Amino acid sequence: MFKKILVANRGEIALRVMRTCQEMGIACVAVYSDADQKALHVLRADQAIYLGASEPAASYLDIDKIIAAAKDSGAEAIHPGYGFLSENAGLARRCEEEGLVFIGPPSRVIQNLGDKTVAREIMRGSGVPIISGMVRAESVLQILTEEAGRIGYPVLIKAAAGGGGKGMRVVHTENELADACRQAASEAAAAFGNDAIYLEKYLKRPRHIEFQILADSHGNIVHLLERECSIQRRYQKVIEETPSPAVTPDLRAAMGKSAVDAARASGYVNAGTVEFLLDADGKYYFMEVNTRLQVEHPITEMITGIDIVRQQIRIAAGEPLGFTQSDVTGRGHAIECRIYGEDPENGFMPSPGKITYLQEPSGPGIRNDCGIYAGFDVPVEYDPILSKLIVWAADRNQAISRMKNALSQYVILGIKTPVAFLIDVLASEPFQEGKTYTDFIATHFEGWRQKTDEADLAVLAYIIDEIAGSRRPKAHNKKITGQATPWQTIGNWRL
Amino acid sequence: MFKKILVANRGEIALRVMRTCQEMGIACVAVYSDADQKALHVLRADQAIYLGASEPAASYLDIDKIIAAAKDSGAEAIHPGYGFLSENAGLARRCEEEGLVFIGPPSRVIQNLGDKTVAREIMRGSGVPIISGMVRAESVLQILTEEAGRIGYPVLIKAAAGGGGKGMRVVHTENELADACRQAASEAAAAFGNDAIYLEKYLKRPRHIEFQILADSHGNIVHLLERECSIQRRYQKVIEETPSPAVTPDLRAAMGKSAVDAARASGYVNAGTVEFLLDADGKYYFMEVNTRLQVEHPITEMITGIDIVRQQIRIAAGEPLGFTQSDVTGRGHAIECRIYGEDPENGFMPSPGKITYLQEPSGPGIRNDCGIYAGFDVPVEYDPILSKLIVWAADRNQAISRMKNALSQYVILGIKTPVAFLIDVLASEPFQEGKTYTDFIATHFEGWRQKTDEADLAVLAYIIDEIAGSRRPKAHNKKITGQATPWQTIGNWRL
Amino acid sequence: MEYRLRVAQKDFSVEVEVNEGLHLNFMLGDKKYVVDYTVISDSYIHMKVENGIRSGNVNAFLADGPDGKTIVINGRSYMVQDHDCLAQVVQKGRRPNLPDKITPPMPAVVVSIPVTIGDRVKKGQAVIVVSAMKMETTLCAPFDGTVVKINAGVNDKVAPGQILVEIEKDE
Amino acid sequence: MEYRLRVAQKDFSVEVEVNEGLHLNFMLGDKKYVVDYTVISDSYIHMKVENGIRSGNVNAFLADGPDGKTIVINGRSYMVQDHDCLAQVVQKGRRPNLPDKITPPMPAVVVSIPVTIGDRVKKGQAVIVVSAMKMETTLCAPFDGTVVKINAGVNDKVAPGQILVEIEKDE
Repeated sequence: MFKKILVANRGEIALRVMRTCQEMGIACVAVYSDADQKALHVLRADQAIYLGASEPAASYLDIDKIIAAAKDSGAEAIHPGYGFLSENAGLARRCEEEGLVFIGPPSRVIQNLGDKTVAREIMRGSGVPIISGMVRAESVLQILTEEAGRIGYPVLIKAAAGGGGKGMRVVHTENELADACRQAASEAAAAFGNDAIYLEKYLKRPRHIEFQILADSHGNIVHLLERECSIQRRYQKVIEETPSPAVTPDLRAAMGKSAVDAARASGYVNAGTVEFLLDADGKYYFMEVNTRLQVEHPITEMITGIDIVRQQIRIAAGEPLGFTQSDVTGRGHAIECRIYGEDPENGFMPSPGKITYLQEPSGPGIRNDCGIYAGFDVPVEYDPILSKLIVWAADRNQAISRMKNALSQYVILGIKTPVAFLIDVLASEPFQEGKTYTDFIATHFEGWRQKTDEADLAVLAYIIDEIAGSRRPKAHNKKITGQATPWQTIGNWRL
Repeated sequence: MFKKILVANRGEIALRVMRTCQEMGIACVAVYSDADQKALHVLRADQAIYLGASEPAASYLDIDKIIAAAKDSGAEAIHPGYGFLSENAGLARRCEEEGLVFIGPPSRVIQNLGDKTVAREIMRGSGVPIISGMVRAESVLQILTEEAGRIGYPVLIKAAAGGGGKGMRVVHTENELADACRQAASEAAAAFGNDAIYLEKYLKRPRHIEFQILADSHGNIVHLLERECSIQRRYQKVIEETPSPAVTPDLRAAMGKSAVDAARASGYVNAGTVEFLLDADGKYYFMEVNTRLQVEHPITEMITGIDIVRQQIRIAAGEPLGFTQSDVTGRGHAIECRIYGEDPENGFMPSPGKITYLQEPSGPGIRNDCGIYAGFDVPVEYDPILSKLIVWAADRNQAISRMKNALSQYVILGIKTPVAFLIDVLASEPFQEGKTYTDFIATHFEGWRQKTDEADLAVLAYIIDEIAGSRRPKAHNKKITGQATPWQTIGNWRL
Repeated sequence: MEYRLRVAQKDFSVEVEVNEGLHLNFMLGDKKYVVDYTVISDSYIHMKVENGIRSGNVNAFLADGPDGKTIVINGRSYMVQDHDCLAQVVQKGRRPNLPDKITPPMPAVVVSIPVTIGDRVKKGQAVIVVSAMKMETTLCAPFDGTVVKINAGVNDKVAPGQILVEIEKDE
Repeated sequence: MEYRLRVAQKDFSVEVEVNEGLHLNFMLGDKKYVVDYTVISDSYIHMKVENGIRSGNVNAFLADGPDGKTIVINGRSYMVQDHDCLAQVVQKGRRPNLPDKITPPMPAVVVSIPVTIGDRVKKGQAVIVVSAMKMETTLCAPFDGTVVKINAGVNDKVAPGQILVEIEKDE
């Protein structure tokens, strides 16, 4: 087993990975940028190495610096987390070349599955259901038009190199196609440096269902059941749960088998996620494989009892899985809410800034994977995830109640968060009934505003705070903390 | 189902009970004494009722006041937690008389099982193995001497009304018997107002193994597997775990059946715990039934996925269990460490006082049932439990690692705690090998002192704190916080 | 004494009467509240609120901001502002609403500036792109005009209120 | 500059050299440490410690007490005292060790007082029982003598250092 691992990431996921490493007796090396000098992942690591300026390109995305940090610190393996370089075949390849272990699939697999048209071809060849659509990227409008006709409107334009909704467009009629393709290609070029687009059938009100898979280097592959991630805003997941209220045992078995087939067909090793769309008729279609640890992996851990990060590390060290599909069982129900630094009353606009107060929820069945603390300045440069609140309970209703209570105990002052929004989503009838489709937020929560029926209480608290006399430090004193140097306080010295 | 429940307790257990109530949509009424005006259970309740002075007799032990609080607030049921009135048949009886539901067994059952000699009689009649000993309490020395001869030395003197080690004495030879009986009787009289004592066989190096049971009012009884609680100091449990490293599947089945038999024989309803001693030969003996929620119930919740407080409330409301013994399965391993306010370097002396800083551990598989917060003044009047740190992991070794990491993240400043002691116990060879007997601490950790190999680091931190300039509020300013009245700050007003 | 406050576009006029200890009477319009409070920490006030119909515990968490206090109760966050201060703010022009100015809606980093000084721009034309937490926002010209000043460079950190590009309006 | 500190009955003599920024060199006896530090909060200092052999992150949490600072590192709690202050404490007689005086070992509540003024007591005889967190402790006469003063009543809260019962020693 490894003695030291470098975690090439930041925030809650770096902490999550480090926790398992430390439990395994593996030392952890953190890396950080200027903006993260006081970040929690730096404080909690056994060792921390400075990478460079705050821009991701100068720090967390700089492969050379990360390889050098691993070598300098004597780390034997690199865990990439999610985001940043986690699905970058280049980092995996460099590790292979430099004699470091990349905790993830081989570079070739990342590359193949990273190109959606190649991925579709692999799946088509191994009997995994794929949505009707084009086999390869295309730029000639006439061919795109013919393909759209063959597939049947509405069609979805997607970027071949894409992700996160960039370069995606829904086209309902042939008239709109030309403009939409042009816009999508230019957006894809800007986002991924690659303007390749393709078309596929657009499903109305699908659910996003994904299967966690684990594959070791000895040919053993299992899936760890499904996650439903249909509640999304701006193509980003907000609430995930497992089991899905829409997946029956038979469907689970079929989709699980497809996920394992997909992993086998692509030569997969390590943890990954096979994403499907599930339509109203119970038909499912392969979307893509995420070749990394997912943000929402904790809900799977909660119901299966399997530590996915531990399995990733064991697999990367060449160990066999040690269990089979029949050993994997789900117990109860788990839900995750992503706590972003954002303003749900204002189009989910980012809200970076200093956390002035933090009260984390706690109690039975509650896990808060958190990357912030009171006093931390949430940087403007990175992903807005502050933490992930995960609950487990015996069934879905209990899990919803537990999550609502946990959210109402969650206090983050200094920046905006979607806590009140999430409470309303969980309390809503369509959510409680499991009517969770990918258009859920657009359909039910467009233009959401927080209820104000308890505004009276805020008024009372304001006045009491005036009367009792706030002793909170004033903002303009902030700079002193943590910036004090010996020279400022030399009067205390005894020479 | 109830709409409102009064929780007749304080600290972490009151919070624990309230969490489940709130998840069930049941309003919670807290009660409090002078010392607990700012206690967390008061802050988190939906409503809080003042009972009286800090002495338990004037507040948490005053049955009249608690009944009145329940009636005034419109609560339909009372949850007694553990300690205080939880095993007081008088409170249960008053509830029965006043039309309130006592969330626990019927008063008659509490009374029978509370008298250890009556309890032994019940068990003997239903085939539950009991340790050889006397059937009833006795005060005539000659009879005691004869009984001791029959049982065989060493014998253990126990108080009939006892608990918590009070009135207990081990006697190795007949010479010591007379004095020991006198002392034990007088200690029992002082502690319980009842000097009745009896003798039983003293087991060398036993393990403390207990079974959680649930019995509904329809005659359904199940057990929720065992807990091992052998790590004790001053007859109080310090570390508990499940499953026990000493219990085989066959033994588990046998002991579990005895626990259910014990419950059935005593007419048990609600949650309870049947305690056994397990000797080196794998023989087990009934000790007593605790007719309440145990401190260590969370470890059972962690491995079975069953919320014991929810079941208590459902049973008290007359609902049937809804599951059978075969539905109860354990997954993984759970450990609890009790975090007392005490000084392990000084005979585990109590350490009340103000918490000046608190960092709670968090992460996957970690649950901290905590009754304190930074700024809270831990009262001198009550039980020293500050919190219970519980971890779950896939197996015992992983659970130990997780617990050690969690403990080393736990920072409580202002009072003394056994965190460093617990880390050393978990790291010790006998603990890791599962050689956990009730004399564990006396054998391996007598006169324990914290290692000082990292004292250098404390010296560095001290000097940096001097140089960087501590900006911590001085102790003599403390009184101002929370004591400000409008008159002190009248200058802020606009009239 | 009296307070005039604003929360969520609604104005509150509050009469407060101080009793002995930590016990207050409030009149919010025609609603009467009796409140006992405990200051738990600088950021946390616990209140026992009775309004004649029901009574209950309320935990309020507070932070100061330039425009008022942010108060979190039961998971919801309220911006509470004092009317008098609000008036001052408007007078002093601090943080006014600036629909006509090119300023980022949140703290951000400048990604690109597709115009240079002297460029003629049309209303709605992109003049600067900023990014916050991986979300890009394009700021556009509010009217036809000429770029006269650019106050930021690529990779600069910028904040709301800061004018990034100045445009002289066509007459 | 130099510090003389005491931790766990051990004395440390420390030479400190301040470099630019938050970078310090320490000599503890013959051991050399190079430390970069960050003040995370009033109670929390993060240190990057190198001692030539190994380097690593250390999180230290600090609280002030009357006799020194309590410092928690890796789950262990250290009481660190300054030598000069220690000397003062002994001189001023603050919190001296009082084996001959009847004073509680921890903050406690008085449970019972089985003696009255004028009682003659034997060495080891119980004179007052206190309770803290459900644990009772009996304080006994340190020598044969006569009870001359009782400074506490049942249910009183008492603290270490407070003399609860005064006994005049037999000549």
